[in-house]
Amino acid sequence: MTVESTAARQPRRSAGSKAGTTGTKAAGTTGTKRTTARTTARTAAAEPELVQLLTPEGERVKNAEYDRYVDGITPEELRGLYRDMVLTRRFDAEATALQRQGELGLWASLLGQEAAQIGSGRATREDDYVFPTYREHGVAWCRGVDPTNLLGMFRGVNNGGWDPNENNFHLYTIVIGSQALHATGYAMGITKDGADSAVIAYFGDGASSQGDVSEAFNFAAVYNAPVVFFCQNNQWAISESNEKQTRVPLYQRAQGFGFPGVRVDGNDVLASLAVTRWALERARRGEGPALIEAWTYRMGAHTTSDDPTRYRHDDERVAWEAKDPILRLRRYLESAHHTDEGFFAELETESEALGRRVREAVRAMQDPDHFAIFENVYADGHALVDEERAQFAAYQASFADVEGV
Amino acid sequence: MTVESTAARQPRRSAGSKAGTTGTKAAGTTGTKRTTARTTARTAAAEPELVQLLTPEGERVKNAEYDRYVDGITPEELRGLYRDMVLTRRFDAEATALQRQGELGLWASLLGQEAAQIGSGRATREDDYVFPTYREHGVAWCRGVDPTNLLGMFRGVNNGGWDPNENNFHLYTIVIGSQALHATGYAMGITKDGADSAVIAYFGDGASSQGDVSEAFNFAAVYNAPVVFFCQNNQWAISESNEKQTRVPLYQRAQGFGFPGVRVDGNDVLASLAVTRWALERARRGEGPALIEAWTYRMGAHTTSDDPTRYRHDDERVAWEAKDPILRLRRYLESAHHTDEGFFAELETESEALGRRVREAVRAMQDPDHFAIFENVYADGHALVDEERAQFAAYQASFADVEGV
Amino acid sequence: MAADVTAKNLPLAKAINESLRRALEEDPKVLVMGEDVGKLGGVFRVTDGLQKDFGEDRVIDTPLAESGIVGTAIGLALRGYRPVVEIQFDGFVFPAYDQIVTQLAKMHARSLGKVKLPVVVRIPYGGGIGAVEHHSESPESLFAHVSGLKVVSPSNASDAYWMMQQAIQSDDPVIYFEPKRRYWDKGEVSTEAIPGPLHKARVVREGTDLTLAAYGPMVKLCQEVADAAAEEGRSLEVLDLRSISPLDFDTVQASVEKTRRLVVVHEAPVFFGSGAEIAARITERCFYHLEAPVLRVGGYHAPYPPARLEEEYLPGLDRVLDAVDRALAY
Amino acid sequence: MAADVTAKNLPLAKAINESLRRALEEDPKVLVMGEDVGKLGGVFRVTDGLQKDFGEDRVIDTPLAESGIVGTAIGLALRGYRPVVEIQFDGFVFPAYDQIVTQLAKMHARSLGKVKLPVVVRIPYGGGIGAVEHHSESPESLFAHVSGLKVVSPSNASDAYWMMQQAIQSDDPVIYFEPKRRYWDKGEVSTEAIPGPLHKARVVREGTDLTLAAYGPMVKLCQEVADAAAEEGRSLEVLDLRSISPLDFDTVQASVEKTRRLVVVHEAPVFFGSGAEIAARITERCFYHLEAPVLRVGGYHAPYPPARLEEEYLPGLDRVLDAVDRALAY
Ligand SMILES: Cc1ncc(C[n+]2csc(CCOP(=O)(O)OP(=O)(O)O)c2C)c(N)n1
Ligand SMILES: Cc1ncc(C[n+]2csc(CCOP(=O)(O)OP(=O)(O)O)c2C)c(N)n1
Ligand SMILES: [Mg+2]
Ligand SMILES: [Mg+2]
Repeated sequence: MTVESTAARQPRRSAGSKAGTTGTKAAGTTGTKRTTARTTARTAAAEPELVQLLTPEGERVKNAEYDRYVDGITPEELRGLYRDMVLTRRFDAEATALQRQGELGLWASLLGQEAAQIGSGRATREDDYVFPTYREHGVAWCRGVDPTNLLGMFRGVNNGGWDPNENNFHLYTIVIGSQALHATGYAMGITKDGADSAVIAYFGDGASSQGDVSEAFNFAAVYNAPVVFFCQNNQWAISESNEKQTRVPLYQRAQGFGFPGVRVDGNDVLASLAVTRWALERARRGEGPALIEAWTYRMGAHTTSDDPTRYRHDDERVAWEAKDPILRLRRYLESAHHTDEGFFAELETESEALGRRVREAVRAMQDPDHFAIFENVYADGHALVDEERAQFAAYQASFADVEGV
Repeated sequence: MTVESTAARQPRRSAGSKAGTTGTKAAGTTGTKRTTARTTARTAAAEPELVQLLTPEGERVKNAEYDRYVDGITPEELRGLYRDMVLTRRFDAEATALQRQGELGLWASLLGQEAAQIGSGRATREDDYVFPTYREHGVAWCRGVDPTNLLGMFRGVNNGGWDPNENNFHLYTIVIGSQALHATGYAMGITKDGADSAVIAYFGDGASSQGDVSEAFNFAAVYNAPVVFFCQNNQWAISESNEKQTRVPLYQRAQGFGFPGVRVDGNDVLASLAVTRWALERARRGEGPALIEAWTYRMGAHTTSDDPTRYRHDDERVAWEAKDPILRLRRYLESAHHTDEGFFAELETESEALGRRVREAVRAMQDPDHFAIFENVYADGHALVDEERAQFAAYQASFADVEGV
Repeated sequence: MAADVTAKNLPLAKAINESLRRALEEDPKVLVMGEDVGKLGGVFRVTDGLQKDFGEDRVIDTPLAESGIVGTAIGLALRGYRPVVEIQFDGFVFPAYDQIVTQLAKMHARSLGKVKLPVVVRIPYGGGIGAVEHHSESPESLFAHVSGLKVVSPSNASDAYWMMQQAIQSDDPVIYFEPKRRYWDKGEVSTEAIPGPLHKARVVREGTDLTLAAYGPMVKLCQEVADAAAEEGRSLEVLDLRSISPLDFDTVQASVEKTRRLVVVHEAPVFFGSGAEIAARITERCFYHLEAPVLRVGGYHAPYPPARLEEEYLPGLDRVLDAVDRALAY
Repeated sequence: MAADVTAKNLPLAKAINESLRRALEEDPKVLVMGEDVGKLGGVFRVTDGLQKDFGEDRVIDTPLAESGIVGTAIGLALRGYRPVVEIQFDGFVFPAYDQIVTQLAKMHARSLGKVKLPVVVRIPYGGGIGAVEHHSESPESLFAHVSGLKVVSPSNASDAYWMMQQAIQSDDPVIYFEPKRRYWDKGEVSTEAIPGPLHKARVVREGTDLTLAAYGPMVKLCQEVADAAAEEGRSLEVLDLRSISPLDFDTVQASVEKTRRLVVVHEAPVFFGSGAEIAARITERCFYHLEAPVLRVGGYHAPYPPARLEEEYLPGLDRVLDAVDRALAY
């Protein structure tokens, strides 16, 4: 199965790109009696510039500030980014399919956000630490977390199926925004240790409204913590569009806390890589936090439980498909002659194998032992847990007796 | 007792003013291993301009933007502002004294913050609504709340001794930052009603760190709510100075949420009045929220329980005394010949009378009836409260029996 | 009772929807607020269609910030509104906990009765739907312990409808726990009925040997338990408590004085759960009547487990029957 | 016991201070964080002098944001630190409640044991000091109900010292409730002693007629009650529970099997309070031993009142004696 065929799950039109209009957001109205003033206020705010290195057509555009972060990139590395994105999308599609087949209880697809995740994920160093939300399957991939490990919580066999310290990739966090503070605290610890690694905290556009995220911004600024806040603005927080969450572009939030914010084209893997490298490097140099807003789009539903047709028009998705992150890099690779047919064919095989492996791994996943309920509630044990475990065992045993009769 | 004699509770030196250096804040260090980079980042941020209309010497300086908000001010109004500040300080000193005499359990003095509070309080219209912290005795005065009502909670006879709707002055809120959200919600209600009043929410520099305050900023921006956030930056949150709370000047926080922020000389009553009028008027016109940071100083202890000598040098207070809000207006009034000796003498008498009245009112305050514990827990009653009240009554009665024997 | 021509057969979620609709219609001060309550109609469709009919001004999609939602609802209530706020799932109420506990619950007392905060906080709660972490919890104890709040939980469509009407009409803040796994269960709702008091328990089924007390999602289970026990010749009385604060101890006491045995069932962990309070108080009230200690069946002192384990974690027919057997064995 | 030459006579607050100092000295990973814990040494001076001696890097004045404090402490713990965070007063823990309940409490289980969060949350709690609103509350039930947390409260200087040592050494998050009105009470602290287990209750005074169980600030009161009762010829056993989660029911059970009567005393409201759990469980364990129902003395279902009423609100000598009389009258 090729990239294209994976993507074909979503109808795709070849309508020409709307030429870099990603930064333009229509002014919203609130339904209050004061829409006039409101609209004025909104329109007055200058619309942000996106950092973009690859156009939707796959053309490499110059950027005085950020080029240097990807100048030395080799064709092989570029193919690597492409491969990462393709395999991530393949994995994601497989998980969506597995949910439909009843193998998973839920899936939160990253479809459309591959460039933001692979670009930023590949910018991290081994000793950096990543704090994801629940949608960073592409970042997990970059960190070397086995994709099948991500599926446990969606299958309902655990609440986090990997050791965060093995790949410096923290568990998925579902309570929106909480992990921004954990990331900041972790980064404060790096400073205390005198180490020169950095932390990256992922969250969504909706999450930006949570008090915890603002508190994290402030702690990070006050302690000059080496943490990069990476906000994937995928335009939607379930059914709520951006203007329900914020009056002005999110990257501007940072300034009020005393650190820089940048909006990057989140469908441009090269730009995402460059901007994240910039932010991580300055964090490692001791220059403190930065906020990156990756302007991207959630092409699928919020999760498999969601029905986006209730709140958004299909044209929107169609327009974003023209800016597809994978297509864009493919065009660039092809025009730069960085690839041959062999590459795509091999990747197709690899992709197919990954899909098979994921399917098989999920189907082989055992339900946890019932006693797992009582495991790991405490590190040092707890008398009541012991008592309840024993009662549970006796109760379970009583059935065995009955069945034994 | 004159203003001066009230103020004389604090040693006062006639050292010449440090000529408008209020805006300059030394860069702090964090004790991390990265102080160099940190200091750089701090120093790089431009130091803010204060809006000032009266210099510490009492000279009226021009301000192209804000003059218009006080252009029409009459000598009588100016004397009124002076009177407000003097009486507020007198009340505050009396309360501090009453605490020392054991009549109050605690007092949170506003000494030094009179201009910020009277200036902003006098900018409010009758139908505006005020959400204070626990230190807005001057604003309460402007709203017509009887000062003796403020003392109940500090004496320990109630948790709020006035009807908020009588003067559109909400109860004091002790949980830091909570009221910012109440103010925002109230302002959203004003919009829904199609009314053209506004809301002002007070909070401190420390409070700016609370998630609730950031959430309030965001809700206010998103709903374009007519609310003015008035942050009295009195330099200290108990023992923590500004740089423990924020990396950059607080008024800048607003911008990241999409509304304007202004720093005003909070020891300049005229500037505080002008800037608050500007903010309230634009809110009433439907132009949404604004943040005012009033740059001022808490001259006394955090509360009567606090010992500021443990964390700050006396020179700091001494330097700020040169910028005393009352002295400054007095100098201006005198140089402009807006007052005569009679005015000051009369005010002295009035001030003395207020002090007496407050003393007497406090001493006359009865302890609440024991059954007050059970009153007003619910509006519509609650079976358990009724049951416990009855048990309490029976228990109390059992002593009466014993004593009756 | 005569057949009620106005009765409709509605799923519990739809009953709440209709109750909200009626409140929005009858009182212009009623607002509905929360994440995704607008166009989406909430993740469970409880607010379906309301924004379309009442506008964005009254059915408000809020920013993703629970403290902000409850905090601004308090402000709106101070302005005279009656907000009904939705918390998307049980596990997401905690960012709002400070506003609920220190502000919403205490404002009436703090103001000596001058200020009323008629805010309803809707929380879909409980497990049994195979969800991921934070989506299956039962935190009602954490609210019942806090004075100034009222805490209720309907078990069926009719109660869901009427208790919501009454919660909105109440001048006190009401935490309204919705048994999410019963959202799709249908029941008769008469929109013309005259409902009983909001905080009164109901005898769902009369019995003589033992009382089962429950609320919300566990009432149905207890009815099934009573059916099963009946087959074994045991007559169980089932109480639907309906309200957790206040809790109608009189009805429980009357039942226990008759049956002399009590088992309390809830999904929340047993430790410091509702069952503890009921056991303590009923033991005090019925000390000489009880033939057995009050037994409790509920969740374990462990985080709500991943979905594949929830059946073992949740009280089920067998576990409740086991407790019934143990109580009857005294 | 032989006189301990290393014993010092310390106020409870100072005992905690010395315990923190020792932990900071012995383990470079221990941190102290909170509002005003630095130069000021905390509003109760519990952290007095620590920043001076260990630097701003280890004794950290934080921004005024409780969720931020606990949230970053979690991050620091993930990095290998052992933060001891201070919440300035009981009533101000609620902004951090979400981080405590959904993150701190659950991370170990969520990670299948891979991640440990050895965070201590210090909370000065309880009333009796004439304070304003939010400064006198006893929210321990709200933490005990939550699995993944341990909840303790010392009643005297020696326990304060040693339980803090053990809390810091624990790999689990510990909510450490400090009885603020006992901060100034002095007691012998032997810094060389070998302490008993953190979660074990202690028989403070032996007796035969009735057991009084308490923790934190109420232990001293119960000892006074026992004194007063002794004058009337009644022999009360007094238990210092020390730990609320886990709760040492074995020790309570052993005592009640002997005395056959139990009164539980705490400052927190009775409704859904610790007394409920103790009453429910002990009644179950000692059903045939109890001569009277377990009685509870605690706060009312009302907000902690203004200072001038707190004496009426708080359990006092007479109210506990009244409960003792009632229990003995069965
Ligand atoms: C505290 C909290 N409130 C509500 C939810 C329910 N919820 C899950 S995802 C989501 C929207 C998140 O939007 P965004 O931050 O933009 O991230 P995205 O899902 O778009 O990646 C909501 C409301 C939650 N998980 N946590
Ligand atoms: C949520 C919360 N945390 C802690 C406190 C304790 N506290 C009371 S006042 C204060 C400092 C407030 O500083 P600031 O906001 O600058 O206001 P100021 O007192 O200087 O006017 C603190 C930490 C509180 N009241 N509420
Ligand atoms: Mg989003
Ligand atoms: Mg301050």
